[in-house]
Amino acid sequence: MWSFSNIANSIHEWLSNNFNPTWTIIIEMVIAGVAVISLFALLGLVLVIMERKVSAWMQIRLGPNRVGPKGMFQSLADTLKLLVKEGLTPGGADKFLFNLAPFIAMIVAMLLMAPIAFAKDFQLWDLNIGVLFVSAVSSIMVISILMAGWASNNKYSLMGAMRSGAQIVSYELSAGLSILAVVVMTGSLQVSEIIESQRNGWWIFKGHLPMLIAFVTFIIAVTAETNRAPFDLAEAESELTAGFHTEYSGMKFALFFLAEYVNVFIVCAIGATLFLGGWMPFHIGKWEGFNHVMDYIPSSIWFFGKTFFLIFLIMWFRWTFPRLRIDQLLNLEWKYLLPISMINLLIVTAMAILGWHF
Amino acid sequence: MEGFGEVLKMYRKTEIINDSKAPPAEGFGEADMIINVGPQHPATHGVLHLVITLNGETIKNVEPHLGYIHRSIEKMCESLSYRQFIYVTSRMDYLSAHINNHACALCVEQGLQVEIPPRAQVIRVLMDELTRIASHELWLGAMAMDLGAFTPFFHAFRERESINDIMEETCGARLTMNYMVPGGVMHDLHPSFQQRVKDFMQLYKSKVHEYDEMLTGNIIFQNRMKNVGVLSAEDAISYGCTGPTARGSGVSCDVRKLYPYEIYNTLEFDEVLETGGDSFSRYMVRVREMQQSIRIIEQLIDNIPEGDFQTKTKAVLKLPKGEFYSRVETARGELGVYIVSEGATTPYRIKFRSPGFSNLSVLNHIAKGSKLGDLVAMMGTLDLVIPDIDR
Amino acid sequence: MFIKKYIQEIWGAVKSLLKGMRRTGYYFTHHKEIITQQYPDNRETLNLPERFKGEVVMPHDENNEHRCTGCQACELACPNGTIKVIFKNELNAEGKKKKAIDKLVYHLELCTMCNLCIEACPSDAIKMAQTFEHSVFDRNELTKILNNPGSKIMDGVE
Amino acid sequence: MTNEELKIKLAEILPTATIEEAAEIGPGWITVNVEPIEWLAFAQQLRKEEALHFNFLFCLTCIDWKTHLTMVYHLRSTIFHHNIVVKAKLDRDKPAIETVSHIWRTAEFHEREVYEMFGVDFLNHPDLRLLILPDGWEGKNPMRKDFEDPVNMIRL
Repeated sequence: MWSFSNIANSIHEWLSNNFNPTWTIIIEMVIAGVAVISLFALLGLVLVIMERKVSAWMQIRLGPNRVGPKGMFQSLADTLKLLVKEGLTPGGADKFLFNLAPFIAMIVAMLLMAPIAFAKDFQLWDLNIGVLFVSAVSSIMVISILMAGWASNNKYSLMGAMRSGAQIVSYELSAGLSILAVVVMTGSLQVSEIIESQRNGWWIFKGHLPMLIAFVTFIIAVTAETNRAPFDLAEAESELTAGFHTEYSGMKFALFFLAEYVNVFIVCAIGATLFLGGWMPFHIGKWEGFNHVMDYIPSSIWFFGKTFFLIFLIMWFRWTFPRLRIDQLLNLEWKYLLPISMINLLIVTAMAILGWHF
Repeated sequence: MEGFGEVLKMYRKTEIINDSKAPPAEGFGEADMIINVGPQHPATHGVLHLVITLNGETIKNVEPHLGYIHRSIEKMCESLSYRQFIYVTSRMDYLSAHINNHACALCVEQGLQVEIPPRAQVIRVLMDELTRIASHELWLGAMAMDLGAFTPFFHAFRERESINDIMEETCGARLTMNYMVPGGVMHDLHPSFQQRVKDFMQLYKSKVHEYDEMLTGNIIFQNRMKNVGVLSAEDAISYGCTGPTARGSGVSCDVRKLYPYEIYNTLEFDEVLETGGDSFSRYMVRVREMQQSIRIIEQLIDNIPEGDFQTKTKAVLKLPKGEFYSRVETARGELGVYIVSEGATTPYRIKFRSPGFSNLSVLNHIAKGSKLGDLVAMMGTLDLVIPDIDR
Repeated sequence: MFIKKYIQEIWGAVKSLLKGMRRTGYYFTHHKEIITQQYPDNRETLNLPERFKGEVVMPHDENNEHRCTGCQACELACPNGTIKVIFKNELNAEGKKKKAIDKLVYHLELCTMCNLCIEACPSDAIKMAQTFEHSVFDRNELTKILNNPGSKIMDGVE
Repeated sequence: MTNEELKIKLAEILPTATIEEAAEIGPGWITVNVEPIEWLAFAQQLRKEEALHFNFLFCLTCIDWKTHLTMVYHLRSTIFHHNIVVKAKLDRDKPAIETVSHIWRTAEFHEREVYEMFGVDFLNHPDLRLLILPDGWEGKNPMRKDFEDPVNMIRL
């Protein structure tokens, strides 16, 4: 079976044979870095065109269809446009913070790539606290938004940043609690072990209703955490023009834009890993033939398929629902999601102890 | 939100941008700030400029600054003849341009004492109601977009476009039709008019439940609209609100019912009244009003009398000395046209009592104490069309 | 009791949201419902109704003759001063001097397509064309002369 | 209430006013001419009197007659649905009249508009500032007859 691990191993062997260990590690890091950056760019391009097409079809429009076949290269053209645009820094802005903010957003998004298993045995860094790492690092995202809002010297930006702060801090809780539900079931924080525990079935199926509730809570919470509609109060176009990135233009704006999409990808990848079995193929109990066919589909396709399904779900939300108000947003978290996910976690814990799952 | 206030206080010390010469609103506190919504802002749908005093997210005062699209149509009309000035009024409330023209034509006819042929009356009413539906469709989409739901905007445009196609075929233009002339209408109906209106009604009926699914029944939408911007009936009257804004508060003010013009007294339709007075009531009034308009069209579309579509009037119109006032129900409320004539070929003074101007004045009253996000819902349900306000 | 209400509330909310998602999902999968058009591509098939008010034109017949008598009714009817009639003196068949139009200047940039000039014209000399792509690089190009060079008034039009 | 009764009632309230019936304005609308000084008291009575109950000021404007200005108030009752027109003659050089914005709140905006367009001073108006004209507008009031716009598109 064709697998990424073979490629990675052969590269590693070739490097070890030709260079001393220090150089090997440096070169491998450079390769990984380049791979992540190119994945980044690719994801940006793919997700932007996907969002535009999804929104267009839901809005009974044709969507972009001029650049390339069926408009597939539209986002390349957009990128070109943004690249040649002037990156304006407003006069009263705090220049250092203003210019730093989009890069922090990018760095956070890149860091989050580390523990994600893209395919079988294809992972940058399988650290033993992978899930914890993800939820910890993703909180840094709010810093960049706050920074951008503050440094812009614009009241709209500031309000957007403040909203985003309140929002991310509160939704982090229920996202964390629903992640914990999986961790409790698995007994490990390591991403590879979580995936391995789903060899005989994905958690969303194995865990009965509580896991389904955890999954739904997770999706809602991460939608809020990535500032996507209906929780896009940080940008809230009709209220705050563009919220925290009102003053950004050109490539700096593009970085925020890209970071948003990459964040969406990452949270969906986490969701797919935790609840939908990561790269694990879909198996049904004792149907050996069916399971065998499923195994033939490469693991990377399984992973990306699940992730993109979740991304589509989040886009579906965005293009269907109106935006919440700030107090309703916090009500939803503190009155509904948090109590539900807490009780849910208790039930999951009881289930895990009593072994009430497949 | 204690910390929020603190941060804002710090921020406020750095710079206050306030282009208003207004004295700070009463009780302008340390932690308050002033933001300018507009003249370029996605939610104002035009060049409305609101100076908002905010405490955190809570609105303390809203002060509209008008005039960004003031063309002084009233002054312009003083130099235009009675045939010419009608087209200018299309540019006031451009979403119900047809009804604006209707008001002017009525006023001139009142002065000339001409009888309108029955066919022309029916055509006018049909066009009015189509315009009303088109206007409400656009409002529905734009308001949903203000609240963050982008998709209904395009769905609402689908229906609106089919009305625009009908208009284009019969009147020759999609938005500013200038179809009314003193004495009737400019052209006869297009031969395929009836069929296309029937097609449109079929389309409308097959799609109308979608808005209930996507907006009316949606829990987020309801939460955003209910108990937001509550306007009591007394305030609605005192502030001079008309149209769906006032009817949402239970004030009966439909000109078509109270002071019927053309053939409205022979038609069967209900004046839509809601008693809530909040944004959701105003929303429901407009949604239900569209159905009443469909009902009116259904009654008329198969019963268009034969005959002239225009009474022959003189080439140069002269109104007798005196004052004339006519009012119609536009999609936004009561539009009054007040002509003072000196017996010349041009009006001596024209006053347009535009519904938007009075409806806007209530904004500060209902917005006080609500959140910034609510302001958008309120502006949406007041259905402000800025050229109508500025004139 | 409280718990029951709480759950009912959540269930109702989720149901209403799912209804909306079903609607957008329907449109996502039904591409036949798409209403937008590919405008510059469908120029050939684009059908504008004959009453569409695009710009004022003066039809000429095959002998380069128009129907305009130069009565200035359109000029008077226009609310914006869009139309300007410029006269010249012309000798007719009997050698008498006769007033005729030299140029009918039409300012497209001022025109609001209100159709009042067409209504006012007693000899049906001008009409509305269905063109609508009026954008030009130079504003002066919008000032048009409606009668063809060397055109004459048709016989029998007074 | 019929027009006759209305006329009698109005004459009771304000004997000094001249009341005329102008058929062409609307179906039997009554025009009441009042002195500017009497206007405020008259307005209060129009609003308060049970039988009249003019609670809806639907149009407020001004006409420049070159020799004088006329304030025109269109009132109606949302209960009885009767309409009247109240007119008050103002001096052209120093026009001033009492505000009615505390009786009908809609007058606040309409009076601001008349203030900037005609230069009518509304006494005791809570917030008499420019509404439509840009801040710092100097020069004549645009809607007066002797105002010449320096830029006139049509006569270009």
